[in-house]
Amino acid sequence: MKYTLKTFGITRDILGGREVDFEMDGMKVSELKSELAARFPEMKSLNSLLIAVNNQYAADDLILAETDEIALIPPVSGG
Amino acid sequence: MKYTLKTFGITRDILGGREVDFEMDGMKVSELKSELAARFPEMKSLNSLLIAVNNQYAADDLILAETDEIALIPPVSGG
Amino acid sequence: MIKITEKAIDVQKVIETASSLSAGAVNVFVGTVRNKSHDKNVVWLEYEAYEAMAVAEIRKIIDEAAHKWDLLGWAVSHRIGTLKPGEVAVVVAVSSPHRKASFEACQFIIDNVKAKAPIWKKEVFEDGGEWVDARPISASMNN
Amino acid sequence: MIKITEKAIDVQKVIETASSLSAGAVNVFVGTVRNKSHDKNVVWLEYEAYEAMAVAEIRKIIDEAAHKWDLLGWAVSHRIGTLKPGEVAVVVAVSSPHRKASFEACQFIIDNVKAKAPIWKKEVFEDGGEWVDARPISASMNN
Repeated sequence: MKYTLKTFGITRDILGGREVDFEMDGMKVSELKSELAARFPEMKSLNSLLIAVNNQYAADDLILAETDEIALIPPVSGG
Repeated sequence: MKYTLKTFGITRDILGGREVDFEMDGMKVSELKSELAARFPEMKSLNSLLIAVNNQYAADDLILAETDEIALIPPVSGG
Repeated sequence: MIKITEKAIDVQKVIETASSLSAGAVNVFVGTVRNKSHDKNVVWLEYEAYEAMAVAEIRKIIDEAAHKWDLLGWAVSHRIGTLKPGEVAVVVAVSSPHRKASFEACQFIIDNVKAKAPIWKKEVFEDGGEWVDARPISASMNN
Repeated sequence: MIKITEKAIDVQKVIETASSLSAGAVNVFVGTVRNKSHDKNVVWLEYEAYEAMAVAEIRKIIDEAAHKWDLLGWAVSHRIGTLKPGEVAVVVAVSSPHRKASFEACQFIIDNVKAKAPIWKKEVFEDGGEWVDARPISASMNN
């Protein structure tokens, strides 16, 4: 499957792009997270990583569609 | 003794003046309070009455001097 | 800055006075005139203050707050005179390195200003006026 | 009103948006850029937001606050882009009939905005920049 990942904050520095194409076999949010950690070891140094799908925080077992808006949410620090 | 009383809020309506001369024999804050209640019975309807002497809230046993700045402080309601 | 004033309060200016370059948090309380009180329409409010003493009392309150919390800046401005509904009667602003302290200190200051500062307001309704909290509610409602 | 903006925030306007003629109390939190962080001089801050989602998350937080407290008005404005020390990064304002609710609701909103809204800041020091809270402190301090 081929997904497009929106990146923010430190994840943009790590993945090197505002929108990054990402191919993998898995379809679950949990699989996306492990694939990211495998391909970008620096991701493991983050305090946390959430995945947002279509503007909502997503649970680990959510199934991703190629058309979903998928975003990497490193620890937030607004305010 | 002859004192000058500054009045505020409802005490001004009751005593009828911004600064009111007040003669009495007593010299204590407590005596001033009872004299006020005796001469202006409406004073008894207030939720509270404090006396300020020289810009400080005064205790009941404080002795008043004729030169003191004496103010009647009915329940405050700022803000 | 402690100010008792007959002029309209510039909220932005009060906030700027309380701000500090080393403070990340400013909490501000703005007290405004409500258009209703006890279900009656408020036409206007009359505020009066025993000015010298009010400033002294507010200063004591600020000193106490500065002792309890890490304050980097503060400002209190209270209006007196005739105020219409919607107008600003009081502004308290405090800044501190962290936001929790700014909330707590600001609430402490406004609570104490309302309880202790010699300032009074008279609510003027269509059918007459009344000094707020001067008498028990049952008595004042019969006026 | 919920606003994510690159322009300087007009605090007075945010307060007016949150005010209501039937509210006696407005509480306002103003978050500003500090000139120091971890004892180092902050040259500037970079804020970025996942805008659509940030607005949606803030709306959820407001809905939750409006459910808990009697709110008559509210406004949240968050700045993004490059900010210098002293500049306003975020303003939360809420109005309610009584002051206690205004303090509690405002604190609830800013606490949750900071914890949940997808907004990030990078502190830029004289010797480089760092995304705040992204990594454990020990790791980030060694950078």
